Parts: sequence; structure tokens; C-alpha cells
Amino acid sequence: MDVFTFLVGGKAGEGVKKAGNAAADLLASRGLRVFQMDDYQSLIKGGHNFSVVSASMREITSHYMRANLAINLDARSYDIHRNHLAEGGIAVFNSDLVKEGEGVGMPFTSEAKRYPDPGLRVGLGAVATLAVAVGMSAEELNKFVSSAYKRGLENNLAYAAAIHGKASPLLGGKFKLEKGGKPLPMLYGNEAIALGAAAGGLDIYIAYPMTPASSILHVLASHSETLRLAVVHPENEIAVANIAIGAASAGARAMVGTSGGGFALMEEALSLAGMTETPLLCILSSRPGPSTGVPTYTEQADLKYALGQGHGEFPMPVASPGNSQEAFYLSAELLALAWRFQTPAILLTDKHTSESRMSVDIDASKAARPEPLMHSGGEYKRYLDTKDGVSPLLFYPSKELVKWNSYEHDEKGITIDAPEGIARMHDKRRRKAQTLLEYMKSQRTVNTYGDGDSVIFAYGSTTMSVLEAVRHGKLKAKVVQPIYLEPFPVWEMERYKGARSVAVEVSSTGQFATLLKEKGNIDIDKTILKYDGRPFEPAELAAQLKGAL
Amino acid sequence: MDVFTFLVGGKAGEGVKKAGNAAADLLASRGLRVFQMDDYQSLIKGGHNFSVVSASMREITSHYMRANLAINLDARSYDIHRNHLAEGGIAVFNSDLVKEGEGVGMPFTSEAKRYPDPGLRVGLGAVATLAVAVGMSAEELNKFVSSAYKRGLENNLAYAAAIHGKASPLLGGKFKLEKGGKPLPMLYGNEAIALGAAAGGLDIYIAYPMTPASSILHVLASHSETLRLAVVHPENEIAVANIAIGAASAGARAMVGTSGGGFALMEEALSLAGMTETPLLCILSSRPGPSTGVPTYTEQADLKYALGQGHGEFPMPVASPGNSQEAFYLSAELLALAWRFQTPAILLTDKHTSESRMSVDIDASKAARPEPLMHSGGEYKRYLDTKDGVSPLLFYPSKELVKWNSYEHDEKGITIDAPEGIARMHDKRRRKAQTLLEYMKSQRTVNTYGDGDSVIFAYGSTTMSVLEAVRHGKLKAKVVQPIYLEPFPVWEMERYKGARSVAVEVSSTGQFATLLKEKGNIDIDKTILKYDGRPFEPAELAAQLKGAL
Amino acid sequence: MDDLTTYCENTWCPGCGNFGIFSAVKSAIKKLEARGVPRERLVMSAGIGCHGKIFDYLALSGFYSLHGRSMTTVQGIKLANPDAKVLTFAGDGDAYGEGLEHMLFAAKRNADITVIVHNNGVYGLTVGQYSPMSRKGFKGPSTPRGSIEEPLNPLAILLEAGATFVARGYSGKTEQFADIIARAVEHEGFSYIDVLQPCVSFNDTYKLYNGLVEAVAEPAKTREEAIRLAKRPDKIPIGVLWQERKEPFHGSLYGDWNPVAKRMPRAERVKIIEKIIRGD
Amino acid sequence: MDDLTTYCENTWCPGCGNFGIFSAVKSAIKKLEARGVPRERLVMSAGIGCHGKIFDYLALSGFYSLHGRSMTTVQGIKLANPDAKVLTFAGDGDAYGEGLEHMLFAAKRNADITVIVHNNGVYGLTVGQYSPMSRKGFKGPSTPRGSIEEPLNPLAILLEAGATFVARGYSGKTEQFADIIARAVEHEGFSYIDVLQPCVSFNDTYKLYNGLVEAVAEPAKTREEAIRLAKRPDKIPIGVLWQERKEPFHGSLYGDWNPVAKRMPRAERVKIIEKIIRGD
Ligand SMILES: Cc1ncc(C[n+]2csc(CCOP(=O)(O)OP(=O)(O)O)c2C)c(N)n1
Ligand SMILES: Cc1ncc(C[n+]2csc(CCOP(=O)(O)OP(=O)(O)O)c2C)c(N)n1
Ligand code: SF4
Ligand code: SF4
Ligand SMILES: [Mg+2]
Ligand SMILES: [Mg+2]
Repeated sequence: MDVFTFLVGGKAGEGVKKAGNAAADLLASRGLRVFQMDDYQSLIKGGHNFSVVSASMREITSHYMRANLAINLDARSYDIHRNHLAEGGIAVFNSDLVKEGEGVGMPFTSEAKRYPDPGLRVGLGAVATLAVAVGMSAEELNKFVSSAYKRGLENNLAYAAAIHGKASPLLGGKFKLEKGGKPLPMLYGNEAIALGAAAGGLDIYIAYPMTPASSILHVLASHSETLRLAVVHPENEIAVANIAIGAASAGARAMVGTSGGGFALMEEALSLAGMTETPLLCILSSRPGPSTGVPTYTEQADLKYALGQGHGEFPMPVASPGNSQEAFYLSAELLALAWRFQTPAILLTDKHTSESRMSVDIDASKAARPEPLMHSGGEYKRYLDTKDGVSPLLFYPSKELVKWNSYEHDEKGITIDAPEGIARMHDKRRRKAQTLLEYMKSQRTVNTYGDGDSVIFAYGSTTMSVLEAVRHGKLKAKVVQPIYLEPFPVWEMERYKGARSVAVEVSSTGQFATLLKEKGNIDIDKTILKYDGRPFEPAELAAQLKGAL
Repeated sequence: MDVFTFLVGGKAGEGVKKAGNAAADLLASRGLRVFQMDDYQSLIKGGHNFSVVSASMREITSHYMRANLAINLDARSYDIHRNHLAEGGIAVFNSDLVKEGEGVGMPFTSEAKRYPDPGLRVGLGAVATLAVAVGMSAEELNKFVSSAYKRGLENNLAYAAAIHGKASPLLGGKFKLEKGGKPLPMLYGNEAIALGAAAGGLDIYIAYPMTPASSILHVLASHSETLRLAVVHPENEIAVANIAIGAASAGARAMVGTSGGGFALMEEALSLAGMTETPLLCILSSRPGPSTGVPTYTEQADLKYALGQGHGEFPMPVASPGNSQEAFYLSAELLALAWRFQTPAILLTDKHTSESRMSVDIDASKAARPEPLMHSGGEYKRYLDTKDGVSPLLFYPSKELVKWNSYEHDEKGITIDAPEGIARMHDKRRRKAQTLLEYMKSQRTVNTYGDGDSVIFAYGSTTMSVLEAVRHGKLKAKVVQPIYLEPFPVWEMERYKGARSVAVEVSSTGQFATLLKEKGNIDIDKTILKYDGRPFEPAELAAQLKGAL
Repeated sequence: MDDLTTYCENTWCPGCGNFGIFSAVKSAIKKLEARGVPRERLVMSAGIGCHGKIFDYLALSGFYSLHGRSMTTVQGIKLANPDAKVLTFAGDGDAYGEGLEHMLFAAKRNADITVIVHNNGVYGLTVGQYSPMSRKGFKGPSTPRGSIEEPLNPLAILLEAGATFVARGYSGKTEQFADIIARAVEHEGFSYIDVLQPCVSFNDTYKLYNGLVEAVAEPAKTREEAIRLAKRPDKIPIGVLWQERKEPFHGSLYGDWNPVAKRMPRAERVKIIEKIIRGD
Repeated sequence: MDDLTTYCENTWCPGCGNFGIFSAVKSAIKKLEARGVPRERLVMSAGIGCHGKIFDYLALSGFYSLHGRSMTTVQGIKLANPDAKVLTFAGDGDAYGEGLEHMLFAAKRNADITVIVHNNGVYGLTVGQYSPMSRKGFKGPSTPRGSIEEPLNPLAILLEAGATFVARGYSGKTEQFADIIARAVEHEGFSYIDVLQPCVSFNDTYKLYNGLVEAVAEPAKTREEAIRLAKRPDKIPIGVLWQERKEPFHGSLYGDWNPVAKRMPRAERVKIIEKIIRGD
């Protein structure tokens, strides 16, 4: 079996996501590469949640929507997912809630009722059933539960054992999975962003909660003591951005994170960072918009928005990671870049990268680190008009005067309004943008994968879907993923001119395709769009790509 | 004399701007076409202000920096402007403050000291001197002062008469100006925006002060009672935008106005207007950025910013008027457009249009008026999924349920998160954008002036400078001014492909030229930029254009 | 399903205090109808959060606004058409966090709106972060070692800002709360109700509140007394703490004029504008 | 030009109350130096308005911030490096209008910053619009027929929000004001000074204030008394109205740790992160 897919569906508050997590860990612990996608609604209890976990001996960068084993913990999930089966797939339903279901019935609820908090425990039933289906013994399951379900462990062990017993005759060893090599850890995109920035020297993280960026805050808050990080959740996003800018001006590597609506509130501060030349890394994790939109789903519709932020003219790099692993390194890299060029920088991502989880192989010591140009003594001028536009830094408290200024200013940071001074500082910032551009030309700004005459362009989370579709469909094509969207790596695009080109993105207007056309001068032959809040499904996308290539 | 230019310089708080105004009125009253530019700093008293007034028998769309008569009321102004003279120009200095000046000395201050508030009165001295120089009799001046300087009239009349007496032997009738036809009124750009919107049916204006947009608020507040307008200045720009959106949802034609920094704070609400399909006209009047920048000067650096506002995907027209007169009609037109398509719309302008004053010939009854599609009875669905994407409106209070929603929603306005519903509403908004685009193709979206093989592209306030430069330099070229920047009128651009093309704008990075290239597919041969906070000077620009064409 | 409930599936957690609020609101609307305020005159808005879902469930017209801005949205509706009776539902994150400034200014200008704050002491919908109302030590995902801040006392602050109707309700005392809502809607000016709303998932305060709430018979005689009441350390008073008569903002701004219902005829407008342009 | 004054041309209107504030600040810095706080430990920020120009004139390091955000900027500086003593200059438009919410939360969390609000009752730099402090009836270009709102009482509101040092100064009483500033900077926690500042161009209040101000000898004993003092109808008390000792925010957050001065060595960080990734 190339890919094994497990799906678990049920109500929010019944441990569905936890079950997805545990299932992924279970498969990963056997040395498989795993991809986990959690689908949940904007509510706390009830409704319909599900997690899909796809695993393979090879690299895997997407879940599949046809499951080999689909376990539905309630009737609604059963109705929704009963047909989401791969060939030979097995549907398991909760026989307490679904009367005449097709597939294998398991009494998840009535078994759970023997213990306190039955609602919370049914998810574990799904995991135990998976364990049976992939041939784990009762002892192996026992060991796994001991590490994965520590809270209320005794009852958990008993419940899991009971389910194991009931499921074994029905499903025992139905799926023979190979055993892989050394197990890899798994990370959510947001965990990767948080830890990557920390590895890159983050000092302070300021954020106000907003899905799908909130978990960056949660992860960093939970590790703030061990990692020696300042983590603050203030009154609103305006405070977030301005506190972060203040902190950066005093030398702290600062980061903020939010989604579209909160990011809008930071826009004034982004322009402030542009003018004052404050290094600031902003994480923008998108969801379907406009406005409040669909908070817990995904979309790549904030590209133009990210590129157009902030009034006036100043350099601001924007980059988007293609998966969790890249997110780790990219957040450190952008932090370093922000400090190198004293600019705001945006890491653009979306729910699908932020809140999906995948196997990673990370060397944290390889994270980039900020090495800002520092003042080396003598009279200090905050905005020294250097050849490359980058002025040395000096942090207060200091004997020398250090003045950062949101007004147009002279080299010392004092406000001006005379024409020569205005033009001069515009020139300085433009030269800095030029220096940044030249620097980017020496950096990796584009990923390419595979080979073939045709080119598939994708960025951000959709890269994962495209790569998996190419694997699934065994497509002959080169996949090109611009990591940097600003400065847009036009110098890397030359070579793709004239090739048959397809652009793939989760957006209704094709903003990425427009960027490729307008900035990259690429003739896109076909644009494949999706905009229903869900990421591409690799098998479906493979079929679409086949038609387009 | 093709153009007569008058310059008056002095300290803020000494009536310099008032003198510029009066001088412009004086010249306009003689049937000349007049253009007035006020240059002032961000301070209340002191510093250096000046106004330049250029007048002609023909159309005139810019001030010139070489004056025929330059009157400097203090020593600093004298130092700055002593050389800003046209051929045969005369410099008048304040002999009380400048000892050995070149040109004509006048005892403005010592004369003023005979009356109370001498500081306020010296500006009038400049106007009286102008009157003398253009050959006005003491009686004519007396009559003019009676209507233009009503406050403290008696002292004003005496002071003006005294200056007239002193100046007559030195300057009497130095400049012979022709007498024109019927005098035209003069309007500041912001007055035009305010009154144009009012003529177009504005019901409510909400704003928080920010230069150079504040005077829209001041004008509308001062006329709120006579025009029956609601005018509100609330706690901040976030409140501004959201109050306006609430008002629009209840049927009021609402407008807001600000500059870059305040506009950033409205961004979240713009996206809200996009999702809820709320008609809202936003005036964005730029100044040099980024950030606080240079508040009282001019720049066109917020173009990309205006085009990129708001997360998610929704239609939002952006247009920029080429002068005060166009501003009048355009603000009414954009208000009507916002209501026709139930979208936010941006009128992009800058200090040079907003705060310059020129002769206009306006027929207020020709202002466009909103004619929104209204519900015609039966069950009401706020987001009825019509063919052209536009849903009929119904305003609360109403018996039918009317629900506007910032979340993704069904036709009734109830929140949804299922994939089909999300895609459906994205499609509806996209169809609306398409309908808007088709509609724009039938509208005037581009102005063209003059003739020639070469094309000069400009937009917004720079159009005025370019047209004046073309007149001044007698250049053979076609001037093309896209009024609409979004949707960008690509269908109008076809015909300019291949022509020798120059783009002119007040920006350091050439955003407009980029737009022409990327969206319009125009090969721009040369870009002429200025970014020192000052508008182009027509004589200088003519020389630059000559070199470029 | 009654005639004030829409077809939208209700997704509040079983046992959530929002159910009590929902019932009270519907009951208040019935009371108001009985007193001559037809429901179609009522226009609502809501913030973003668990509380905001009442927008989807309640069959009233209105505008589902942004996090922290719902009180500005209804001010706009009121200014456009003073015939509307406007009310908004906000969370404690909404009204005391993101949107606190709007609350203070609505109170200052005596905007004629009713604000109902679902005070559950937590950011419910974003899974349980501390809110401006959370007690010191509250553990949420952004404060895993416990919040280090004291909660605000919004009633005292809004009283200092000039609120003309200040009340506190409890979702567990539906009928009293319904009565407060009806009175708040009838009050001309800024009517503000903080509702104690247990969040069973992240901040279950039923027991606490049941032991602490105490009905106040009538509003305080002075603003100072109302503030003292709001700050009582021992008990949580519920009921109307303060009410005073003061001209509402739209009244001071344009008397009984109505921008959308009494629009000036276009021809008249145009004539005046031409006069202004000519400078007469 | 003294050594605390930069080369920047001063463009305040002759007679402006900002001159008194400027002198007082310089005098306070000298006092602080005498008491062992070297000027380089002081870091300032300023809002946007006439008041903000003090940033250009005063020879202290700092950050010229945005309208309404200067109190957040200094909170960031303090959080990054608690060795800094931070102070910010804000306008009444800044601190009580655009940025009021930040003020309340800085007070709530007892952020260790000093906020000096140049209260001239008007938006000076944008040519005279009414501010949250303008009296009812104030005529400015956005309220040509007179403001219809009552002014706020920010001292009372900030006291209710938990401010631990609350004072009022008068630009016309430079020495007393200088003393207040020095004490405010020394106070650990949220120190807030409202300064009565006549604006000779748009709101000339010299005469009014000269007749109304009255020095308070010492801070009130209770917060309630301080609030009463702040609301005195007859006189305007100047001096320190309230001071109390309470752990400041950065102290509660990380004791005496300092993010930039006591950064964790990279190798150690990396090791911990690898452990976290592995899930041990
Ligand atoms: C500008 C912005 N920031 C953040 C969010 C994310 N968000 C949605 S609801 C919410 C807080 C909810 O708390 P509260 O207002 O107390 O409502 P509750 O869910 O407790 O009823 C937040 C932070 C948002 N929607 N918009
Ligand atoms: C976001 C934003 N809105 C508006 C402005 C314009 N603005 C500059 S200063 C100011 C108000 C000044 O009033 P105040 O804070 O009282 O300062 P003062 O000039 O009276 O000292 C305003 C509205 C701005 N710079 N930024
Ligand atoms: S999370 Fe809390 S507030 Fe939200 S629905 Fe559940 S119980 Fe109610
Ligand atoms: S306008 Fe007022 S506050 Fe501003 S400098 Fe002049 S007197 Fe001072
Ligand atoms: Mg809450
Ligand atoms: Mg002020």
C-alpha cells in the first residue's frame, strides 16, 4: 500500500483531534512518514470535526480524503464520511448511535459509559480500533496509550483494552503496514513557525489570539520559561504591533502573529516599522475571507493584501513556507533578514500549513540567526546615510543619542520637512531596497521539485497538495514554488518562460497566477483554483493536473 | 503675459494663506483663470509658509515657482524666495525686517503696528501691494477688502489704503493684466470632494482629523445644517469606518476620509464592507510617507497601498481625480458606483489636489446620484444569489428580516462553513466584480488631452502639472490620465501600445509606471519621478519632458 | 422553535450561559412588543465570539459586525435612522478588550444604543484565553502559568465615563434579566448591561455566581453610590444600578431630524451647493 | 541652548504651555541625575501632535511613535530591556482619544512606564478640533456649532482601571511639575500625569487655570478619596493624587530577568528546541 489513510470523525469536545494526533503518532512511531489534517468548525462542543491521517513509507505532504479506515464516532460523521472510502476501505461506525450502519459497528459510547467523562473518551476508542487494524497487540497498545493518553490513564488503559478486545475479531491486522526506519517527530506548521523563530533567536512574541494563528501564541507561551522568551498577550492587535516595535528598537528580536483581520489593525504599525527602519517579523496566517469569513478553514486569498500593506514606500520582504519543515527554517530566516535590513517582514501562511501536522527532520542548529550591523563607536546617527542604505544600530539605554522617528527625519532622527532632506531619505530607503534585492539574488528564493517539460507553479500550503498530487498521479512535471513573493524572484523565472504552465492556488480570483503573469512575465496556460475553504485533495488535483498539462 | 504669478511668503499665523486666497480671488474677480498652491509646515505659528497664485486668460492647472511679484513678509521668506523670480519679476520685501533687501521695500510691519493685532494684518499688506501692481485703484481695493477681509474691517480698510498709498509710486500698474470674461469661482480639492459628494446625495460624513484630509470634515461640518447632513467626528478611525458601515446598512449614503495612517486603521472595516457588501466611499488623501512622514506636503506613494487594501477577495473600485473640478464629479460618481455595486470604493488623492485651489466651472445638478437596486417585495434575502451578483437592498427597520454578515453566509445572511456555500458566495462576489468591470467599460475611465505621437501618462494631481508643463513647453504629446486605477482600464490602453511613453508621478519607486507596465502592458520608455514632498513645477517638468519625449 | 428563533443550528455548548441570555432576550422582545415597541423596530448587531452567535439564532434584523466593533455598528445604524431601536451583543473580550474605547466614547456621548455584554470572563470561541475580566491566576493557553493581571471593573469605568443606564444581569436569572433588557431598550441614551454568563467549557462560574448575586431593588440615587455598588467586594448586585435622563447624542446632533427618512430633496441640495460654490 | 536641548528649531507658538512642560522635564531630568538616575537610562517616546515635538527638542534617546500609540511603544522598550526607565509624552487627543484603550490597559497591568499627557483640551497640531477634554460648547472646525459632548475625567477613569501613580501638573507651575515628573519616573509601575497645558492659539486657559489650581500636599489615603479629589467641582487639585506600591508588569512576568541583557546562549536554546521537537 503506497499510502494508508485513517479518518476519525465526531463531535467537537469528544477528543477527535486528540485521536487524530494520537493516530498520527502511532503511525509515525512505526517509522512511517505521516501527514495529518484537522477539519474543525468554529465552535467548542458538538458540530462535526474530523481528522485525516495519511501515512506512507515515502515522503508524504498531504492527507487523502479516501480513507482505508474511517471511524465515525457519531451519526452525523457517519452520514458525511460513509462514502469517503478508498478501495477496500473499511468504515467503522458507533453502533450505539448508528443503528443499521454499513461496515463494522463498535459500541464506542456504551463501553465509554463504564468510566467517568465518557464523552471525552470515545476518541481513544478510534485509536484503539486503528491499533487493532494495523496489527498492534494489546500490549503494544497499552504501551502507546500510556504515553499518549496520560490524563485519567487507568480508565484509558481499561477502555482501550476493552475496545481492542471487541475490535480484534472484526478488524485484527486488516492492514499490513511495513515498518519504517527511525521514527520522525511531527510538527504542526504553527509549532514549526514558533520553534523556528525561537531557534533563530527570538526574544519576544506578542500576539492577540486569532485563528489560525493563535497556536503560535499558545506554543510559545507554554515554552516561555524553558526557552527564556517574553510572551505577551495584550489588549488588541494595535498594541501588539506597537509594543513589538518598541521592543525591537531596544534590541529585542520581536515577532507578532495573527490572521487577516488582526493584521489589518497592525497595518499602520507596519508602515511605522518601514519609516523607522524597525526589524519586525509578522506572521500572517490566512483563512477564507473577506472579513471574519470562515475562521477555521483555509484560503490563500491574502497574497495581494500582504504585498500591498503599509502606506508609503519601503522595502518589506514577504515569503511563504511550503510545509512545516520549511516553516521552521523560514521563520528564522525572515527574522534574520528583518534584522539584516531593518525592515518589517511577513511570513505568509494559511490554516492548512499552520494547523496541519507532518513528519519533519529538523536540525535546529541550522536555523538562521540575526547578525545586525552594529554601531562601532563614535558619534551615532540612527539614520546614517550609508552607501547600501543600511545604517548601523545602537540600542538604548546608551550614552549616545538614539532617535527613531516616524516623521521624515535627518540622519540623527530629528524631524524635517525641507525638500532635500525628504528626497535624501527616500533615496536611502530605496537604496536599501536595492541592496536587499541584490542580496536575495544570492539566496534560495524558489524551490523546484521533479522534472518534466511542463511547469506547475504553486506557493505556500498548496505546494504540499501539488507535490502529493504529482506523486499520486505519477505526473511528469516540474513543480516550482516561489518561497519569496516580495522581492519576487523574477531572476529565477526566466527559465520557465515558454513552458506549458499551470498555476494552482486556493483562491477565487487567482492572485498568485496574476503575480506570476504581471511580475514574473510567465504565460500561465491554466489556473486551477479552489475556494471552498478546504485544501486540495491530491487524488482530485492529480486528475485536474493531468487534464491541464 | 501668458501667466502672471504672485507669491507671498511669511510666518504661519500672519495671514499668509489668507493672503494667497485673497490674491487668488482678486485675480479671479478680474475674469482670469487661477491656480493657487499653499505651502505650509506642520506648525501653527512661525516657521515659513507661502502661497503661490498663478493666473492666466487661458486654462491653468498649476502654480509656477517663478513669480512676477514675490512679496516676502519676513526675513526668512525673503532669503528663500528672493531668487524665485520670473524674468522682469519684482521682489517686495518687508523693510522693517530686512535691512538691505534687493527689490522694493515696504514697511508692512510698522504700518500694521498702528492697529491692534499687527501680526494678523501683514498678509493684507501683500494683497494691497498686489492690487497696486495690477493697477487697481484705491476705491477698487477698498471694495475688494470690504468683501474679503470682513473681520476688523475698519482697521483693514485703513491699513490697505495706507499700503496702497505707499506702494503706488513704487509699483503702480507694473503689470498690465487683461480683463477676462465672467469670473469663475475657485475651489480647493477638498471643498470639491465634499460638495460633490453632497450633490451626489451624501447623507452622513464621518471622519477623524488627519492632514491633508481634515478640511473635508471642516467644510462639511460648517455646512451640515444648511445641507442637512449628519457630520460626526468620533474617537478614532476604527470607529469612523464602522459607524459609517452601520449607517450605510441602514440606508444612509456614507463617506469617510483620512490620510494613509488613519486609512490603515480602517482597513479591517474595508474588508468588512467587502464581505457584507456595504456601499462605502472612502477618501484617501496622501502625504509623503511612510508612517507619519511629512504631514503637510504631497506624494502619490499610496497607490499600491490603496489597491491592496483588505484581506480576502472582493471588488473595490479605486479612482483618482485630476483636479478640483473632476474631484467634484468623481466623488459623486464613486458614491453612486459604491451603491450600484454595494462595495467599498476609494477616492485616492493627495495634498496637492486636496489643498490646492483652482478656478472651476461646475454644474452641481450634473453630479451622479446613487440608484441602488431595491427589493421589490416578497421574501427578502440580503444575499440573493442573482445572475449579476448584485442582490437587492432593503433597509431596516423592516418587517422582513435583513441580516448583513461579516462571516461567510447563506443568501439569508446566516453564518455557514460548509464548502458548497463558501464557494457559492465567492462565486457571487466574483460575478459582481465581473458585472462591475463590464459596466466600467461603458464609462469614462480615462481622460486624454492634446495630441501627438508620444504619450505622457499621469494620474491624480500630477495630471495638473503635466498639462501645465505641456502648455508651457508647447509640447506635442498626448496626455493620458487613467481616472480609474481599479478596475484598471486595460481596454483603453491597447491603443497606446508601441508609442513612445513617459510616465510622470510623485513617488520614489514609480508605482504608477509599474501599474502601467504590469496591468496595462505598456512599455514605459521613461519615468519621471519627484519625491521631495513638492509637486512638479511646470517649467521644470516641461524641460524634463522635452528631454524624454 | 419559536418565532424569534431562526433555522440556524445552535452550536453553543450544552449548559452554556448563552442559552439563558437568548431566552431572556426573546422574552424581553415580547415584553417590549406588549409595551408597544414592535420587533421590526429593533435592529441588532453582534461582536465575534461565542456570544456573537446570537446573531444567527435570533430572528431580528441587523449586522454581524467585527470583534470589538459591534457597538460602533449600531451607533451608525442609529445615526442613519433614529427610528430604529438598536441593541448589540458583545463579549467581554469584545467590549472590554478590543473595543473598550468605543464603549467609553459611546457612554461619553450618550449614544442611544443598548449594549449587552456576555461576560464569561474568557475568550470562549478562541478556546479559552484570559480576558480583561479573568481573575488573577486564570490559566488559559496564553497564560499557562496563570494571568498576572487584575480584572477590570467595567461598570465603574463606564459610570465614570458618563453612562446613563448601567445594569448587571445574570444568565441564570432569566426573568429579571429580561426585564432589565426591556428597560435598557426603552432608556433613551447609552444603556449598558453586563451579564454574568458562565462558560461551562472554560470558566464555569454557576456555583460561584449562585452564591454571590443579589438583586438590587432600585437604581442608586447618585452616580457615586452606583459606583460603590458596582465595586461591592462581598456580593455581586444584579439589576439596574444607575439610570438618569440626558439628551442622547443623535438628539443633540439633529433634534428630531432623520437623515434617511427626511432626506433633503435633491434639487434643494443642488441649489444650496451652487450657492456655496459661488461663495454667496 | 542647554545640554538637554537638541539643535532642532522650536516651532511651538510663542506663549504655548509646552514651553513650561519642556522646562519642567529638563529640570526633572537634572533632579533625577542628582538622585542617581543617569539620563542615558531614560528612554522616551512621543505621540503625534504639538506635544510630540518635545521628541525633537529634548536630548534624550527614544522613539517618535504614532498618534495614540506612544504608551505602547514604551511598554515594548521596557519589556525588551527593563533597565531602561521609560517615559512618554502624549497629547490629550493621543492619550484620551485615539489611544485611551492603551492607557487603561497599561494601568490595569501596571506597566512600568511614565505617561505625561499634555492636556490642552484640543487637537492643536491639526488646527483646533475638539478633543475628549474639550468642554461642552467648544467651537472647533469639526464642531462649528459647539461640541455637544461632556469632557471625560481621565484621572477618575484611570484610577478605576488600577493606575498606581496618578498626578496632575500645570505647565504654569514648572517647579512643582518637575518634582512630580521626577517622582513619577522613580515610581515603579504605571505613573500617569495629566498636565494642564494652555494652548494660546486654540484654547487659552491660563487665566482659568491660574484661578482654579490648588496644590495638594500629599497623596490621598484611599483610591476612593483620590477619585473624589480628581472630580472636585470647585478647584483643580495639582500634585500627586495617588500612589501605591504594586509589582509592575515586567516584574510579575519575569522577575529580574532581562530579555536582551540576559539572552539565553544559542546552543542552549537549540538543545531545548530539539528536545521539544522530539517530544521529550
Ligand atoms: C481583530 C480580531 N482579532 C481577533 C479575532 C479573533 N477572535 C474571535 S472571537 C475572539 C474573542 C472572543 O472573546 P469574547 O469577546 O469574550 O467572546 P466569547 O467567545 O467569550 O463569547 C477573538 C480574539 C477577531 N475575530 N478579530
Ligand atoms: C492615526 C492618525 N490619525 C490622525 C492623525 C492626525 N493627527 C495628528 S496630531 C492629531 C491630534 C493632536 O491632538 P493632541 O493629541 O491633543 O495633541 P496636541 O497637538 O494638542 O498637542 C491628529 C488627529 C494621525 N497622525 N494619525
Ligand atoms: S465555550 Fe463557553 S461561552 Fe462558548 S459556547 Fe461553550 S460554554 Fe458557551
Ligand atoms: S497650537 Fe496650541 S499647543 Fe500647539 S504649539 Fe500652538 S499654543 Fe502650543
Ligand atoms: Mg468572553
Ligand atoms: Mg491636545
